[in-house]
Amino acid sequence: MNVAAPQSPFLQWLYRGYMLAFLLYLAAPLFAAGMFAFNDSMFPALPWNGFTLDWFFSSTEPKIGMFHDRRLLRGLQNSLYIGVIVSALAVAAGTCNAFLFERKQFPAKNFFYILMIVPLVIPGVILGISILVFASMIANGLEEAFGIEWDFLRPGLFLVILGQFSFLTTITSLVIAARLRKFDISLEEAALNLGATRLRVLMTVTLPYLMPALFSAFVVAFLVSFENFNTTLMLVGSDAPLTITMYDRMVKVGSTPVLNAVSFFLMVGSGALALLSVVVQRGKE
Amino acid sequence: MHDLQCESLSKRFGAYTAVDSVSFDVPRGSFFSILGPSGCGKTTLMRMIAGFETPTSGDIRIKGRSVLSTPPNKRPVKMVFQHLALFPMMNVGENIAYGLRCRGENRADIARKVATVLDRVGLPGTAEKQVSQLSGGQKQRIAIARCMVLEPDVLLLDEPLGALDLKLRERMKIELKQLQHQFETTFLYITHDQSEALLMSDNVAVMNAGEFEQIGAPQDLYNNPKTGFVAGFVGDSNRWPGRALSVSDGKVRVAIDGGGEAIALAGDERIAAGGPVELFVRPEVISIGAGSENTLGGTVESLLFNGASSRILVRMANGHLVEVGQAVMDGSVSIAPGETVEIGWSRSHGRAFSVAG
Amino acid sequence: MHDLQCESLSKRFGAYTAVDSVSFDVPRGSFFSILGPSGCGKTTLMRMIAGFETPTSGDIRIKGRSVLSTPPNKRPVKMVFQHLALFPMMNVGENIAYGLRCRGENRADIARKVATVLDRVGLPGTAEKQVSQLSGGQKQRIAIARCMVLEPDVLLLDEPLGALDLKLRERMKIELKQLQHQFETTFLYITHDQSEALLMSDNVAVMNAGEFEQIGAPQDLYNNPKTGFVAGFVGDSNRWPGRALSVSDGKVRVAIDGGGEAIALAGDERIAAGGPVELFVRPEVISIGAGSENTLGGTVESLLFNGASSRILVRMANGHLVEVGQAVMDGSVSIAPGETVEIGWSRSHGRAFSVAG
Amino acid sequence: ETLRLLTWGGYAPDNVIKLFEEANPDITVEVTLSNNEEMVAKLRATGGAGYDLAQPSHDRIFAAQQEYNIYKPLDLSKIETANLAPNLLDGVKANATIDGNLYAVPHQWGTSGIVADISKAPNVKGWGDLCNPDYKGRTSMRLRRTILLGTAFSLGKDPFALYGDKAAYQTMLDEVTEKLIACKDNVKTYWNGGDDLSTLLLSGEVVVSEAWDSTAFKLYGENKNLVYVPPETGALAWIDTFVIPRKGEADDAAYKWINFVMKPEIVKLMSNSTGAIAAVSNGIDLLPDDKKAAVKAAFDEQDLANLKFFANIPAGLEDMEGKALERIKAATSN
Amino acid sequence: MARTDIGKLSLILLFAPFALWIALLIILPQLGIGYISLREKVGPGEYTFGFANYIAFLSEPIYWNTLLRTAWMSILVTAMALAVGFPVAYYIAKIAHRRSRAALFLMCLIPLWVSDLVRAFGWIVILRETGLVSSFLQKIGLVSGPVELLYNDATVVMGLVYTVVLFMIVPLVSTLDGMDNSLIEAGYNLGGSRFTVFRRIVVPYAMPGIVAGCIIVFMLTAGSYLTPILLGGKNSMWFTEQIYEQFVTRYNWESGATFGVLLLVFTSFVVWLGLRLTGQSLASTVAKD
Ligand SMILES: Nc1ncnc2c1ncn2[C@@H]1O[C@H](COP(=O)(O)OP(=O)(O)OP(=O)(O)O)[C@@H](O)[C@H]1O
Ligand SMILES: Nc1ncnc2c1ncn2[C@@H]1O[C@H](COP(=O)(O)OP(=O)(O)OP(=O)(O)O)[C@@H](O)[C@H]1O
Ligand SMILES: NCCCCNCCCN
Ligand SMILES: [Mg+2]
Ligand SMILES: [Mg+2]
Repeated sequence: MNVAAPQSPFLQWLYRGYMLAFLLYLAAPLFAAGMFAFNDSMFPALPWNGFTLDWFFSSTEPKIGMFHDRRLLRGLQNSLYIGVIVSALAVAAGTCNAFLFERKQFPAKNFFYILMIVPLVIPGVILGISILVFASMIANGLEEAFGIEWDFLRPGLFLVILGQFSFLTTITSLVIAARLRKFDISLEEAALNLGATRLRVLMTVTLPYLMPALFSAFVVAFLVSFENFNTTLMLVGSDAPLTITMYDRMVKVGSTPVLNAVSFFLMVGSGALALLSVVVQRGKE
Repeated sequence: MHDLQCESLSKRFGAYTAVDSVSFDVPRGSFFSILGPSGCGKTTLMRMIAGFETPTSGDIRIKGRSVLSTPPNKRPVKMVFQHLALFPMMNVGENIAYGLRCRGENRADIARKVATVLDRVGLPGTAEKQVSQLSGGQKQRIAIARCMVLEPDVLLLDEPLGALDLKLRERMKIELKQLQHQFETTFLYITHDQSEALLMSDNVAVMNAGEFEQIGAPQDLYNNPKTGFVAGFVGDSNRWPGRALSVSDGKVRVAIDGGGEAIALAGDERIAAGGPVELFVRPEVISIGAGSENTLGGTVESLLFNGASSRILVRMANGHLVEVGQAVMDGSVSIAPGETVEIGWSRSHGRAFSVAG
Repeated sequence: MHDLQCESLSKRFGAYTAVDSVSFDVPRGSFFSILGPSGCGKTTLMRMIAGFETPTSGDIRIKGRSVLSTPPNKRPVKMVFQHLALFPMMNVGENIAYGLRCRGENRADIARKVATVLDRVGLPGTAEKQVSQLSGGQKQRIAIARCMVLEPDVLLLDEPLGALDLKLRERMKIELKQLQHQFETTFLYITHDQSEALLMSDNVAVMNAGEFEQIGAPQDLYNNPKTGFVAGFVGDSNRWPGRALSVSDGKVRVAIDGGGEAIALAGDERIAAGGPVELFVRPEVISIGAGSENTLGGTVESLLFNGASSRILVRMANGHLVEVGQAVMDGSVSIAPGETVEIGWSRSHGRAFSVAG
Repeated sequence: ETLRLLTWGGYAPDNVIKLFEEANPDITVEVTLSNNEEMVAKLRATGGAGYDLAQPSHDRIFAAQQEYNIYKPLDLSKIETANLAPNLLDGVKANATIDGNLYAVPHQWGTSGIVADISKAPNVKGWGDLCNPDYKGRTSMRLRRTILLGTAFSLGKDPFALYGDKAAYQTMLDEVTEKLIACKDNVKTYWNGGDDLSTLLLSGEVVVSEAWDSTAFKLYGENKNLVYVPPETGALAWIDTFVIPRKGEADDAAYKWINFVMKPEIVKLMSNSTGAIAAVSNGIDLLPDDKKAAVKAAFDEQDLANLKFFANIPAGLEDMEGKALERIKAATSN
Repeated sequence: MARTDIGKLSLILLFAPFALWIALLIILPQLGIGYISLREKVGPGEYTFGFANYIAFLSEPIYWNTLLRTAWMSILVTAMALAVGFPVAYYIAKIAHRRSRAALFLMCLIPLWVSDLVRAFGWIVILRETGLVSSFLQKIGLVSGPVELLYNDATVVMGLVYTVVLFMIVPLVSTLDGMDNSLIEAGYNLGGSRFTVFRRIVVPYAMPGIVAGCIIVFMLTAGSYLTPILLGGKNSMWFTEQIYEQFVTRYNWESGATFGVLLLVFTSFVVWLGLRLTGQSLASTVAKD
């Protein structure tokens, strides 16, 4: 008997109903966004004009499918590029932070730990504007004082990567540190005791142990980077990632069902990726 | 010839002295235990030998050569950790092969040695198993195999049975001793469980607050403790505070606090008439009925039946509670709580130690 | 008068029967233990009494009244959980006051009762402490106080010492018994550790695979086990498989597998000449040297010194390993590994049970 | 070489890009969609870097350049000015010359006015009809400066005439603000871009709306009831221009693009995509037939004569307008 | 000796990336907007220092009204996310069977991996006047004409709850998961009613998770942009939108930076207050695992 559960059948039934309603609530907009990708119409709205895959594969006007839409593809490419770089950086920095806070003792550690968490609770827009402002201050300063032009400090891929990195690193640090905390330090000592060098211990014992966390931190960072809007919006230059491209398309051109097609594609893609990370995490535990 | 020698080894953490000038020698091939309560510095001592802590002073010699400047991964001592520290991301074979690989031995040799050592610990053919598929006792043996395959001069074991459950622990005690016989390697074993130390060791060092109180064979420690601490820590004992009335010929007459007198062996040299002492008497040497040499009166408080190690709790007239070991309580001896009884023991079974201050 | 009565209580989970038609009565004010190996259904039984599981069949009566239809928060039984389940977000006083508040008692009463019960468990003035500041033994006592303050008819304890370390467990055993005396409440105690059950209980039920094998006083179970399971589970015992040669007058002649013969008491009625049996002999009744009634030959394999409970391991000629209990190994008896010895015991100390199949 | 274009939705259709890239195989075109405010903001943030060609409207050049120095002077000799409609070129020149440097040339022009579904709202005349209670909950507008100006005209003011007098301009703005706040109840929602607007009108959710004529002409192709109505006070005319950002890195490609899209055959494709009229001499004739018809349906001669071209905003006024817009946005209604 | 040197060196090597990250991407940029916010524009390209931007904020009701509105709606969204999410988290952690638990949790997480934009877009498709719900209601005859469900505060709140509820559920599940059922059993055994057990045991136990969830949800909501803009329509002024407008539409970095500072200070204050009131700390809630 599960004492945590309601005992009367009526309440149990009611509770299940609530859960079902909740799951429907979660699924509804995704379903709607995905569904109209297959509507043979120029607008993502009813009436239903029949099933089509044109919004994915058609190459003729007016229905340019997403796989023939240069700008969407370019946005996708930018997103992938940004996502991979920023996730790799965030995982690397997160690993360092995890070791720093789990393994090292130093003055004011608690204070620094709070600092490490803080980016998570700064609104994304503010991170975006503050980095934009700061980078511009430096760029302007350099230009005025020395005539040096560091264009990478202007909105563009580099700043987008920095902006996303600034808060993703907190997430990766927490994920990796959580796993490192569970690491039994005597495993390292055992390896050392068995004759391994420090580097070898790191490569054969510690990192393999952290692998699932590194992997899921990477996936989480990648997905968050991929869908990030608020921070990116303030920092984006001419190489816009997919969410920004989609947004621009939505408010400046018109939402044909091609946007639904992209949404559907993203849902399937990120769903698969998230599932993969869970499976990997499970398998290793 | 000694495999391991420690000489005035000390370790201070800031102002706190965890290990205080400890010296001992472990002869080749023997089973040496360090027994002491939690926090007395056992692990710190072992970690210094393994090279994970740098001694504040003193020297560690293995096979006669000082290893102080040898880094931990070069020392010829291997260690079995309290929670074993088997590598979860490697299978059994890889765990065992790890040290050999670090040494750069070739594949064929490694495979052969792994197979041999698995055989010796009684787990042939398990090389492909995952660590998580092993039972607690099997893990234990793999942890030992992983060290033994490297043929260390000394094997260090830090409370390796601590994590096992009661029944398994009983079995592993016997098995560990047998493994040591088989490998003929020097074992340095740490524990806070006196029964483990007594059961398995050739020699036991009793450690207290960073210092060694006594080193000796198990029987020695049990029967001839040199300090009150050892008398109290090794085996069960009744312990009463009192005052020495007179000392002569290695015998002390003790006035027990609260009333009553007894004669006991003088445990140490510092006992002087009038000085405070503690009297130790083991339950199993006390019997119901007036003793030939020492007798005290009291009331039976309760009977603690526990088969062969049953006890009678007697509240003595002086207020102290005495455990009386009564081997079998099969109803043949009829004693009921509340009865007034006398208890007795022979003078050579009591031991008095001086109390500082 | 019985505080608690269970009648043919059963619990099935799907096809699996966790508790199988168990009946017992616990007299008022007594300490009743249920002893059994892990997974035998002890917790399930207790949860039925507390109301957290609904029995598949049978009845539970407290003070004569069936409580089957009483919800768990209305039953006059309180429970000390295995991991104590002290509320971590409340301090000690709030933990104890919880039940009183649920009853809606007034503040002054609650404060008084909390203070009183803290006194009685020997922790006066700790009401303001956080649970996490307490030691294991103190937590234990608070868990009991939290129940006792509600003056339950029956206190249920589910392996409450399981999480404590060895030394503390020893101490708490005695303390628990004393608390029960003090409160004069009926205790129903669950454990898989026979020494706990024997030491504290007035009556013990030995449980195996959902059924009760035997109910009796500790001495009873130890000295007169009714089944092989009880003989093996309660106290240490040597156990040899064999075959009954002849049965007469409550005595069995057993041919031990591998060689050797012995006479023992017939443990049950089903023993028949020619049938398979198991012979149980406790280590402490075996001595070195030919016995008057039963004698076997062997070689000393090793000496396990452990103070009062030292053992000699003898490998018998028939291949079995025998533990011989030799009370004191102070050097007075000189036996060395490798020696050939005879061991013996009296016929009334062995017990044979029939083996099914 | 890459040509990074910062422009309006529809101003760089795929087919035009394809043709351009075929004609100039060494150039790839990359497009970022934007609007006036964002274009200036982006270029300000980058100090004029990141893009090689941008397309703000003619009234957004002068002040932005003066204050932020984000554009590069154009070399008119590299532009085939012969193609351009002289009146528009002159107009832009007048607006976008600072210290003798010209910063912009015209690309397309059009107007802002009203679009109405004549089957449901047959009598729409001007800006004021957006607040007409007959269409309560069925009107829409874009909350930008255009609506301020339009509403000012509908209230009988001439905002461009007040440009010189800040105080008077503020008084006028206050009046307009009040009017638009009061009107908020009438408005279904504020649209943000051509898409919003199209969906709102095509779905019938909105029957009267402020609109760009270009979008309206596209809608006319879908639904002949959706007609562009130049307000009686005059449609507001804008000219979207070409400017080269100060740190543009592909000037040659930028000039190539400007000249390319002004070729008559390309103008046709472009106008088909944007709905706007190219700034070439025969711009209206180069519109696709359906849009030409839409223009004919919308404008008569008088309307064309009545066009009100946006004038350069003097520094400072923009802030005042911004505040007014914020006030309207933040006001609550039901 | 050499070992402590190695220790120091590795400490420095590990600390360097952390310090660079926090200093260059968090602290200095925040100081940067603080600095910009103190800059007063006196003419084209001319600035002095002062609090004019802050004074402008205070003296203009529409600005602080928007901030208050954002804060108050964020609190509402937080409370609703808690109300909606708690039963779900409780179900996942305490009621669902072992096996369905993981599946349920995963199902709950899937929307998390889809961008805000797609989710908002989905709601628009559903709720607009010509959307699914409106059509459905007309079809079954519940309403006679199309109904507009977009562009009102209720929809904004609903959409925001949707985007953030998962951040409430995740920490709740992880704390509730750590709660031993025997605490609940003990609660009943000692005489507690269902309500008492919930109020005095379950809720206090889940407090760190509740607070962590609330902080994250509040911050996300207050800092959100797309959902209020896309679903909110004409009345939905959101403070982030205000910031964006200042930066992008008004080219007014000075007041944009001021708003940024104010948003950060104000939301931090609300979080601090929440922590104070519940007796929790940032490190014990948000940073926990
Ligand atoms: N790195 C350290 N810094 C400071 N004090 C330490 C350190 N390591 C150990 N100590 C202290 O030294 C004392 C001895 O610790 P040690 O681990 O050696 O005890 P132990 O005998 O192994 O105990 P246990 O039986 O509980 O394992 C303890 O009081 C401990 O707190
Ligand atoms: N809710 C349940 N559903 C199915 N089987 C159960 C359930 N609860 C217990 N069991 C099974 O019933 C048997 C008895 O369990 P119980 O917990 O009573 O054992 P126990 O004697 O308390 O063991 P331990 O000493 O390990 O606590 C076990 O095999 C267990 O797997
Ligand atoms: N206020 C000037 C508006 C300029 C509009 N350009 C519109 C392009 C639409 N596709
Ligand atoms: Mg230790
Ligand atoms: Mg149990």
